[in-house]
Amino acid sequence: MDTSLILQNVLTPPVLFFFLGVISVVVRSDLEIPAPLPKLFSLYLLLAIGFKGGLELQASGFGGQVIPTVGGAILMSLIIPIICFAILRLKLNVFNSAAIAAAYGSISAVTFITAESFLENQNIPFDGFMVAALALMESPAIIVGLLLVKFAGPKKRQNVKRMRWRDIIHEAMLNGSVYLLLGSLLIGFLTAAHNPGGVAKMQPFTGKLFYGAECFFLLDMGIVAAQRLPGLKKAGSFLIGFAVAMPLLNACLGVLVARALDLSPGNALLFVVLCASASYLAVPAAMRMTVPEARASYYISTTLGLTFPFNIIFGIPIYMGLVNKLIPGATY
Amino acid sequence: MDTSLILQNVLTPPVLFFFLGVISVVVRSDLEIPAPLPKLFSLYLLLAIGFKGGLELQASGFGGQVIPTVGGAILMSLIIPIICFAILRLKLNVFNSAAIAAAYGSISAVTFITAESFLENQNIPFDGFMVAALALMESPAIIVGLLLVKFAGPKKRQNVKRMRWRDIIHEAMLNGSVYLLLGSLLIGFLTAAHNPGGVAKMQPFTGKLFYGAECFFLLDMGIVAAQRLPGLKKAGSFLIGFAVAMPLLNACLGVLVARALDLSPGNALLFVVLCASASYLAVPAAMRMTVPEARASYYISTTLGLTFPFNIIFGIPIYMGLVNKLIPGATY
Amino acid sequence: MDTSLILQNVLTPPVLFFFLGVISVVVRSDLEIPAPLPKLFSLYLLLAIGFKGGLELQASGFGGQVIPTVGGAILMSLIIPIICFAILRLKLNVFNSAAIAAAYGSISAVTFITAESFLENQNIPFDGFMVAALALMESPAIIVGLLLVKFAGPKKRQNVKRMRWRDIIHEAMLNGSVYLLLGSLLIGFLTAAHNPGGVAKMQPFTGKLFYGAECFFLLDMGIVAAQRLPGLKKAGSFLIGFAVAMPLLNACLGVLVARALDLSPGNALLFVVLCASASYLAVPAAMRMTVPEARASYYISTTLGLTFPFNIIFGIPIYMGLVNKLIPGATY
Amino acid sequence: MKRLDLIFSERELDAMLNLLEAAEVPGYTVMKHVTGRGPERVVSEDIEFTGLGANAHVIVFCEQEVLDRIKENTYQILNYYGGVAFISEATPL
Amino acid sequence: MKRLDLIFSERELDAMLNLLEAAEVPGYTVMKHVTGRGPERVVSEDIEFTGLGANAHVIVFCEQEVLDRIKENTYQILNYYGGVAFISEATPL
Amino acid sequence: MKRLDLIFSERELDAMLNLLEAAEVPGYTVMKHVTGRGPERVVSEDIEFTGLGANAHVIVFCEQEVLDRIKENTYQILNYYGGVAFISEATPL
Ligand SMILES: Nc1ncnc2c1ncn2[C@@H]1O[C@H](COP(=O)(O)O)[C@@H](O)[C@H]1O
Ligand SMILES: Nc1ncnc2c1ncn2[C@@H]1O[C@H](COP(=O)(O)O)[C@@H](O)[C@H]1O
Ligand SMILES: Nc1ncnc2c1ncn2[C@@H]1O[C@H](COP(=O)(O)O)[C@@H](O)[C@H]1O
Ligand code: NA
Ligand code: NA
Ligand code: NA
Repeated sequence: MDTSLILQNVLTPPVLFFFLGVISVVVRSDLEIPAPLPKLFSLYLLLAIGFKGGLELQASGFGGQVIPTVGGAILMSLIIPIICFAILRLKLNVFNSAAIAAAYGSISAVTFITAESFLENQNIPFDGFMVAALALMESPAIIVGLLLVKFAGPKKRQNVKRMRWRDIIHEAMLNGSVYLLLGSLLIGFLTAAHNPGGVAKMQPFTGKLFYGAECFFLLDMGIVAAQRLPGLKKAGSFLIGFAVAMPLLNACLGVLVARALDLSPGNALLFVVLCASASYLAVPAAMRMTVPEARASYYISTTLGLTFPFNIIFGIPIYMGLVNKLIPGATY
Repeated sequence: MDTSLILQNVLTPPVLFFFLGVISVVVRSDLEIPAPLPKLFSLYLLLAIGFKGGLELQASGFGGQVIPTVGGAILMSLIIPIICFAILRLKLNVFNSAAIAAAYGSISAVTFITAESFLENQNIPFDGFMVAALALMESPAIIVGLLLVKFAGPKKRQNVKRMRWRDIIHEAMLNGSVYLLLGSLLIGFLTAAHNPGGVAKMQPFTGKLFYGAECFFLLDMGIVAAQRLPGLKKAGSFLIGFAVAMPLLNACLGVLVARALDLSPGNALLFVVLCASASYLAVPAAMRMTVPEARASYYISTTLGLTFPFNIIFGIPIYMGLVNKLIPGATY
Repeated sequence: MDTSLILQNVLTPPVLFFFLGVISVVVRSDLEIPAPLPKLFSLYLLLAIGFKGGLELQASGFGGQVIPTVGGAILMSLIIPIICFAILRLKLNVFNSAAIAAAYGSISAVTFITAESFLENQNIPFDGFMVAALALMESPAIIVGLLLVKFAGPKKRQNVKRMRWRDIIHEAMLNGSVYLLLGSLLIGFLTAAHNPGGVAKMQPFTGKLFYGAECFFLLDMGIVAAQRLPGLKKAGSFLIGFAVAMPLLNACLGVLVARALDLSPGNALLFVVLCASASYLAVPAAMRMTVPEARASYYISTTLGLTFPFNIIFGIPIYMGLVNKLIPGATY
Repeated sequence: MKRLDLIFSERELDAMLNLLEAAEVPGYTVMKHVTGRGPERVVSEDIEFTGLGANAHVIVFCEQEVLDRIKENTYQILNYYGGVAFISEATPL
Repeated sequence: MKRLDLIFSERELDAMLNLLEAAEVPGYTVMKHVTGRGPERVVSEDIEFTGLGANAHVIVFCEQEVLDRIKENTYQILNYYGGVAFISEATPL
Repeated sequence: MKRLDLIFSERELDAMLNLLEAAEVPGYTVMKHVTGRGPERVVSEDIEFTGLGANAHVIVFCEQEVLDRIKENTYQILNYYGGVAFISEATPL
């Protein structure tokens, strides 16, 4: 059954364009999406995801499962980095461990929307408030990562000014992508509440265009991910193993929490995907600034070069299988 | 009543995204829309505004109020710079006064479309031919500005080749943004007349997408406007006062002319907005080339840093209040 | 009749925006579409053309006229460069002749989509599988061009490593634009076959938006083409004549083959346009790398500066006239 | 040989290149979208959509005599519109 | 006069410019979207969407005394975040 | 130390960087989207969508001995595809 799910997942335009990007690097085509065009697509996706999430959050309100689910998600983004850190410390120093751990505690928005498309293809319903969970998982993971450096790291870091709480919060909350996502969520919420006409007028931009823009962005992500792979080889087999095993482990944790929260199968998959995915947007940018001792190539290669492709190709259908096994009512 | 209008105006996606941009600068988020992406949006908006204006001009024809309204608009773009110049000369030299005066005689396309969205939200009808007024107000203001330098300025300008009429006309008419706007207007007009099928095929691009692209652009405008504010502080309190008082004064003039022209409330608001808004596109570019003695930071900070935000947040609803008071038939 | 066809062709938004771009250069407006925005549009167009072609190829299958038509197109892309080479050798050296010949053997995707819009305007049906012909004409022309250099050129080229078959195939098949076009075709095909829901979700992006994006791109093409014209003047009257006469000659060949293949009028026009148009995307990029002895200004000025505008303004209606005369059933 | 670095507003680029061509420089290299601040403390930013544009950085490798030819005209542009011009030594690799 | 070339990550650009301003440089020029590789063999690429950004290249034409003023603080940034700083001779055209 | 400025077509960038890596340069900086004109009066423009691309400007700060190592191979690329290479003096800040 899983194989057919994988095939159904792979034969969708976004995933196929991702492959097209990967293959272009492998066969050494000179296909290139020059900067800053990828930035255009990532800004657009964040804006559109946030806006749509805000609309749906306004529709669902804060009752029912919303608060528990979002709370559970934040909890996961606090716990997962600590588990990751413990594992990574077996082989890596504090700085690298903390930076990678923060990335895995956080989320990947593109993995999330690929999972949403997957659910739509399978006609499995899910709730829009899950975007709120997504939006609120970046900051805690960054904070945990920085605290790990602060407390587990050497008392005196070379060349480094003392890290102040202010700086930590700033990096965690005001990072460009976190800020745009949260801001758009709020705008979507306000618009839905006070200006329904505005929602309709945004729809062609944030709604209709979304799938195609996602394909374009995944084409670029395929190129970038494939370019990261050699860096991963240099990082060694420990990190390669980590980049595949950790998502699976986090997914297992996630599905248990989802079960405890009594989520529907659709929401459960999205919850699991949030746990299993790793950030290559907000977290790397924050770590680059605050933990320059960590090697950027480590946290970029693992998240972007391996965990991201693994999740969108194999991960999502595997997690769906998990959900189908463990979540009651997921039999159809 | 005005307060509720202001609130209704503020709680729309474009204005909210503008705030999001402003706040990102205030809280020092690293949100950035890298060049040349803002250029993409400004080119798109000019093309779409022009094209739609052309369609509607073709539909309305040149009869009725079209010619008087456009004529009135051109007249305002000739008179306003002279008034502004007289006021600015109290404190500033000829070059700075002329450059700023030209900017306030000209218009801001984004303020105009925000006003259009405002009218749509309030279900107040307006006519498409107002875009023709918009398109034809840039050039005269530039010409007046350059003439003010020519005649009020020193006989012999340092390092400057004599300004020829040819150069003045060239800067006024062939400025990239004026050219694109006028050209798209013409293309819209021709297409509507000869190729109705083409109009329908353009609609998803120039029509449906517009509102979302406007939001994206206003996000960037918010960032840029907020970055301009410190420059304004340096410019001193005279210019700060000017940047708020002048739009109000111009709006009063505008509403009187609109009344004399017997415009409908919707058209009257757009007319007033054209008078009250100031250019940060065509005019600064033209002044930079022809009046380098003027300080760019003066005319950019006032128009972009203060007059623009003032207009889209407070101005539009205030002007609507004015229109409701002074324009007959505006009672609903 | 041809004059009315020309007028009908000219009075469409894409062609009008092309003129707007040309005129902006002529009147020295400072309208500019800064890099890499044109690249965004060209990537988008290739992706959308390919995807739509894939859908329609899946719908039509490989039976009927598909294989013969595509085969005929490939044949033309092998023969045309040889004819061009023979003519060009009258005045130019082997390197320049081969590079230009390859460009004329290949195709221009934008000319093709302009022809499609033309047919839609005239309500003349055509088949989606013609895109497959388009996609498969780039590589053979490049290969022939490189073989001409290899066999007709000097035994020992200065500073040049021996050209290996591998390199030739690589340049011909894995060129970024060829790769994206073929890849998107395949993705469209697979999506249509396995995931009809995905097709519907792509439609707003690849379908609805297309016409508008085409206009934007043609605006830029107009600017670039006009900037190329002076270069063409330097290239001399032989090349100027070639750039206009060769498309006509190739069109005549094309219409005969189209007649032999028994194509419908719509498909016949597209076939003729493929023969008559010249590449300014894949072929110049490939030639720049493999035949640096050829002057880039020659093959860019002829294809982009003259043949491209000639085709989209006069060529398409002229070829329609040809088709109407020579293809049975084309009387309506 | 000499290396000339010219930095000035993009809008004067055409005029400057014409001037260089007239002085028969052997070649030049242009970088656009450059920002900066000059002695008058005016920051030129890349707010391209305003049409103000950013700066351009032009590099010319040439002989001293070419520099002599362009010096005066260059200064006319730089004095009017702003911008800087510096020379350093350079030798071909 | 001297020409100072600074190359470092875009994310430190604000800090670096503040430092230059504090040292009262007469002006500076900034080029963004620059990529490269340093001695640690880490290639900084322009994968801007990750927020990692690319490098910035800053050029300052100034007197030696200005350089003396900025030297120490500059090195503090470069040592922490990486990047290079080189001086060469330059004379006004 | 020396500063090497290489300017050539973007399409040869990979080949050139491999060559620099092979010569074990301590680092390099790359600026893309550079345009220009060479002695053959062919203007390389940034009409990126044609795939012709623009030029790249590569800066290397290194010792003379590294330059000696790369000289020959560099010229092979520059002679074939065009482009220029100049050296000047540079000292670390
Ligand atoms: N001392 C300097 N060092 C480097 N760049 C400079 C310097 N002075 C001016 N510039 C550049 O030249 C541009 C124009 O300067 P200005 O002459 O002030 O208009 C500035 O925006 C900077 O990019
Ligand atoms: N030897 C060098 N020559 C030119 N650029 C360099 C050199 N070393 C470092 N860089 C630039 O400085 C950036 C930061 O280097 P790093 O100190 O390794 O982080 C690199 O990405 C390069 O762009
Ligand atoms: N004398 C020069 N000064 C500055 N840049 C040059 C010079 N000559 C050539 N270039 C650059 O090198 C590129 C390639 O030149 P070419 O060797 O003519 O193909 C040109 O496009 C310019 O960007
Ligand atoms: Na996670
Ligand atoms: Na005005
Ligand atoms: Na052809």
